[in-house]
Amino acid sequence: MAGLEVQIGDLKFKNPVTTASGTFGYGTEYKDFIDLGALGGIFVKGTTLEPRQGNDYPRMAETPSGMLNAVGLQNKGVDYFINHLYPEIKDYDTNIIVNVSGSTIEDYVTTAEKLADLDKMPAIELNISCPNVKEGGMSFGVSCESAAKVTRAVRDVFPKTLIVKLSPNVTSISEIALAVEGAGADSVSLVNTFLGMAIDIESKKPKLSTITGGLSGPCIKPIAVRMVWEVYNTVKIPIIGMGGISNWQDAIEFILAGSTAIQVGTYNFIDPTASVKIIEGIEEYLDRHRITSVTDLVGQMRI
Amino acid sequence: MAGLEVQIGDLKFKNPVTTASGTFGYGTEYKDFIDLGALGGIFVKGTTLEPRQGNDYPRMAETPSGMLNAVGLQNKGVDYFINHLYPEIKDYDTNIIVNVSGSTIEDYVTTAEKLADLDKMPAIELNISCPNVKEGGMSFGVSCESAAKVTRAVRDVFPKTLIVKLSPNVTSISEIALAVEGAGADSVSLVNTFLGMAIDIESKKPKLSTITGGLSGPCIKPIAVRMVWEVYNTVKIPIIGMGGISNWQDAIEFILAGSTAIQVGTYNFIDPTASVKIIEGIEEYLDRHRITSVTDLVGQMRI
Amino acid sequence: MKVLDFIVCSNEPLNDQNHLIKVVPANNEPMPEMFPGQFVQILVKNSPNVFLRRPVSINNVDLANNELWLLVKRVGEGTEKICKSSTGDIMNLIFPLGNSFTIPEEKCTTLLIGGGVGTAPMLFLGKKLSEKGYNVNFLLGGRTASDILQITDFEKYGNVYCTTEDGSFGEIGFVTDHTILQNNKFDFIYTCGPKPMMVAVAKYAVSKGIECEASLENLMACGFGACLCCIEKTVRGNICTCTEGPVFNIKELTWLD
Amino acid sequence: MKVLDFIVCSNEPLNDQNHLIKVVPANNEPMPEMFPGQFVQILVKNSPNVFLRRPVSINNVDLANNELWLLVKRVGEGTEKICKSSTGDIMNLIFPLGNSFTIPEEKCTTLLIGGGVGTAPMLFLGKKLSEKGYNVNFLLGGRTASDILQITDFEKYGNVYCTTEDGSFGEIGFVTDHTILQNNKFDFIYTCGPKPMMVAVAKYAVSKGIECEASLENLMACGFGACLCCIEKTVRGNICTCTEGPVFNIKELTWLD
Ligand SMILES: Cc1cc2nc3c(=O)[nH]c(=O)nc-3n(C[C@H](O)[C@H](O)[C@H](O)COP(=O)(O)OP(=O)(O)OC[C@H]3O[C@@H](n4cnc5c(N)ncnc54)[C@H](O)[C@@H]3O)c2cc1C
Ligand SMILES: Cc1cc2nc3c(=O)[nH]c(=O)nc-3n(C[C@H](O)[C@H](O)[C@H](O)COP(=O)(O)OP(=O)(O)OC[C@H]3O[C@@H](n4cnc5c(N)ncnc54)[C@H](O)[C@@H]3O)c2cc1C
Ligand SMILES: Cc1cc2nc3c(=O)[nH]c(=O)nc-3n(C[C@H](O)[C@H](O)[C@H](O)COP(=O)(O)O)c2cc1C
Ligand SMILES: Cc1cc2nc3c(=O)[nH]c(=O)nc-3n(C[C@H](O)[C@H](O)[C@H](O)COP(=O)(O)O)c2cc1C
Ligand code: FES
Ligand code: FES
Repeated sequence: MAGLEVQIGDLKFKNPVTTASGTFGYGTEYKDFIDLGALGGIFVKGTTLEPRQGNDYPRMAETPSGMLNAVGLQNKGVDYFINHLYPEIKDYDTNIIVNVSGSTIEDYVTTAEKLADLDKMPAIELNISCPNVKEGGMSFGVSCESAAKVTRAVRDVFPKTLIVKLSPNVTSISEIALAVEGAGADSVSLVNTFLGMAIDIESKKPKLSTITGGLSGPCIKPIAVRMVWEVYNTVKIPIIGMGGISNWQDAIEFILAGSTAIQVGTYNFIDPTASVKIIEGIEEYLDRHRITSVTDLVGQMRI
Repeated sequence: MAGLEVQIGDLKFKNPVTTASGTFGYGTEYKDFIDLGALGGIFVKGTTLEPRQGNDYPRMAETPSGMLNAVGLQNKGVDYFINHLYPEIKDYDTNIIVNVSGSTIEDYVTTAEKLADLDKMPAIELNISCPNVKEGGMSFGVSCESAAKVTRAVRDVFPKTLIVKLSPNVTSISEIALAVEGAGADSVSLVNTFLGMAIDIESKKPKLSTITGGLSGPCIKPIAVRMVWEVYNTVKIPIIGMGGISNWQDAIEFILAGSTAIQVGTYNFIDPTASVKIIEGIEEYLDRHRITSVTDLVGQMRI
Repeated sequence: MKVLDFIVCSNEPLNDQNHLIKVVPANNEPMPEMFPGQFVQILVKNSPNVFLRRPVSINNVDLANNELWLLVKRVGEGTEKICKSSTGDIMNLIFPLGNSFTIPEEKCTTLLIGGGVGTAPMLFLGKKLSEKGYNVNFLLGGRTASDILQITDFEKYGNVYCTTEDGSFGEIGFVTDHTILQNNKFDFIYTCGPKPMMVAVAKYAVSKGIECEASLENLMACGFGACLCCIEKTVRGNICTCTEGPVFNIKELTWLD
Repeated sequence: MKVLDFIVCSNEPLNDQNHLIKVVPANNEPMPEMFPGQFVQILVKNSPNVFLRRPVSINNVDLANNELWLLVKRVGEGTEKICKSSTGDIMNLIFPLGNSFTIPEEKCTTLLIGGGVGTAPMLFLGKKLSEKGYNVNFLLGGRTASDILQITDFEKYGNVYCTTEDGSFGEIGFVTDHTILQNNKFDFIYTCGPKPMMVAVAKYAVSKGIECEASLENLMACGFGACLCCIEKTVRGNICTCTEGPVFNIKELTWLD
């Protein structure tokens, strides 16, 4: 049986399959469907310093092989998380990683500081790439300077594993990756959603209350795989790849392109058991190809 | 019956439906399927100064709701076009527009100069956004300076309608649009393909000989519509919108987002009659909504 | 909540748009307990354009036959495919989802108002209420006679009143025009249907001081609380329709503000 | 070239993977003339993962019944859906596409070598050659006996020789191992099948100085010359398989370089 363990920063994952922030709630939403302890990790919902009501309805539109969302980081704030959600989830037998968002660098820093104190919170994922909030969010992720600045600021206060989640809405994602690596990130995760929109042609109104929103799902997979490959050829820190993964074949594709671990996002909505099926599929593939450790597959596309 | 005429620069189109470069050959490939004279225009295959063999096989991979291509501008060069292809197609009862590519500014300029002399060639589309060639191509389209520079250089030698085709692989497509507007473009067309890739997990090899290629088809539509909307809110010149259009509903969506005309690309492969069906569908929609001219719909999304 | 394969055991067109589809668990295991107002998320296979599951109310649970009933109206490609399923087809469901209608503590007189395919959850609700000894009255609305569905099923569990916009069946007009609303007294109203109808019902209920619950059909991506796409703006802020709804007491809603 | 709806009039599984599907134009109009080696592009409906059409060779044209025959092997989702079509289903085709096999000027002895589903175009070719009075010999290869398809059809038009890798039918080995290649003399060889097989056949033909044409199955997006995705590197440069092929004289190809 092939070894599935991978390491990101100081953090060991029992396998490379984790679930993407904003698509897996706090894990509890899925406990009827799967054994959460089977997962490599869970990236919980984007968390901000202050509570956020998110955007108005409608927040969702279906698109060819994907969907647009405009949730806008609805969450009850980091203090509520620490006091009410963390106690419930901290003993899951998997890595729980909070996805941290903010409008200012101070937001990110304060939130990270608060989370750093939690025993069972070994890592955070810095979301500098959310397209669904007016201020901050994605704007940090689209320039090297601001991406590096917010990473450095959080790095200074957060001693555990720091993952920075990159926006795909840029000319060169590898430059941004290089900038956050230089600023001390232990890992980059990519991609967040693509900025998109859809119009209801009969009412002539945008399908999302915010006009534009984030595109996710299988439709974005070819672009996401390319970005992982570009970043893999640019930085040394491990990559957590995602974007449209819906089965083990997709997961292997992201690993071959250079992902040390992967996240399953939107597809959880269609098959809430997808993540555990992917773990099994990866294992069988490795055995069939006589690969003893999944780490031997990372970036091993043949060119 | 609603008016379908639109105008781009000095050029009148009998309707807003045209076909995208590289997906419609020189028109002749489709003459068994449709009356070419019914189209608003035909953007013929990307043409370069010198003949090009294009990239090696395989050049194509199917993806969720789309495809990747790595054709790499295979064409017999502008002189062959002028001497052998132009005479065959110049008398079609529609606008024939050549898509011009190059590796250097001189390439673009010389090619444009040669085409400027052709009587029945009222416009060119400058392709500064092809992801499938090693030099030039997309690199011109990803910075404002180089996009403006090549546009200006061609503008100086090409007195007819000049359309510049933008790359979506950028942080801000509206900045690029603004730059080429400033440099004298009469219109911008968008989007070209998104840089993507796919890996065959059994052979571990990339599915394209060039590793990365251009993603097109319905999968990209939400991003393309958003880009049209952004550019519409930035520039004054008319926009020719495209990206995943497969039916009249999609065409209306692009028009509402700000497209004066649209191009049908990849979907021609699936339904070679798609473009004429789209013309009919637009007409019925306009009549049903009592809109007297399609130009009254451009950018009229309700917000 | 479960993800489970069902087998379609019958698919009966009730009119040109609506189908009654009965399914049984593929493994034939007993179904978990379900409550009126809850819904399922149907996986739509074989469609190039449908990516997400489609939410559909539980129309009835037939424990004797271990059958789940779904009443589905064709409105787009997803429901089209669902309505095309044949006997023997596999249908994958996530279920049961959502909260459910409140059963009042005291036995009382209830009015269940459904418009169009919004009558779907009312059958299961009426059945439960009648089994528990409540006085059950159904008020079903449609544009024309053929829109009034499952009437013989409804008649098993209570009095049935109808309105059609063209007067071809029952009283003419909208449900809120029906004379029983003037003539009879109700303690609890439940409603499901097009939003304008539910708003009119809510106004009526408020004006009469009657408790009222409405079942919402917000757009959903997941259906089980993971995506936060289905929110309804309530007096308590943005709330998930799929977990804290689809049934809301109208006092919670901001419709009448 | 046309885009036309056909109706599936029969779909016969020939073994666990291959189906013989016969279709007639939905409007029943006479079909345009078609030549052996040409192919059709099938629109695959009802599939979330299949976006492009799928190219399939013309297996036979039955003018008497106005039927087109397609021999399809299930390899992925597209062919899976095609093989699942039922009698009465609509199948949209773009056809006829591509060039065709060369019919030699002089009546002569021909050998048609097909491997696996690559035998598909050989039936139509053999029929035409035999109708025109050529000496026709089929050499069909497969892994095992059940891979040898349509043998009674082939027997109508010529001598049939077979090889199977496990020796369960015909001679044991690959097609190029068959004794007729040593013992008989041929003037023209046609081949279609897996590339390694075609390369072996091409080598044989070159070594014996026999004219040889191979039918290629390059990946295609459009199938009619518009996308330039299907190119084959030839002595004349990159050439479209869908318009200037799928049939190439092996002298044109760079396989043996
Ligand atoms: C909790 C809940 C219970 C429901 N119960 C039933 C039921 O019992 N029977 C039934 O027939 N339908 C029910 N619906 C509505 C059903 O889910 C939609 O009609 C269906 O999702 C439309 O999918 P489609 O692919 O056919 O249409 P699409 O092509 O997706 O859309 C066609 C039209 O329907 C609208 N629409 C799409 N999804 C929804 C939605 N979720 N709610 C309302 N409008 C929508 C679209 O905006 C569009 O105008 C319920 C919805 C919810 C949220
Ligand atoms: C001119 C031509 C004639 C053909 N004639 C026939 C025929 O008569 N009968 C028949 O069964 N098949 C024929 N094929 C092959 C057939 O087109 C492919 O098997 C089919 O496209 C695969 O689609 P899929 O969705 O089932 O598989 P996919 O899921 O697309 O692919 C499954 C596997 O098949 C490979 N594949 C996909 N497309 C092709 C292709 N075009 N050629 C070769 N391999 C491919 C893929 O790389 C992959 O390994 C022909 C192909 C061409 C180009
Ligand atoms: C409904 C929804 C909500 C999301 N919320 C967040 C979030 O809070 N933080 C974040 O970093 N990414 C968020 N994402 C992005 C996903 O984590 C992921 O990056 C993206 O969806 C691409 O992966 P996928 O195609 O597998 O879904 C969200 C995505 C969706 C669909
Ligand atoms: C096979 C193929 C070849 C293409 N060649 C060109 C080209 O030569 N020049 C160009 O500007 N765009 C080219 N394109 C891009 C299309 O013109 C169009 O911008 C893109 O495909 C998006 O539209 P679509 O999704 O409708 O196809 C090509 C696209 C495809 C699929
Ligand atoms: S639909 Fe996903 S949270 Fe309600
Ligand atoms: S498949 Fe498009 S040119 Fe051959």
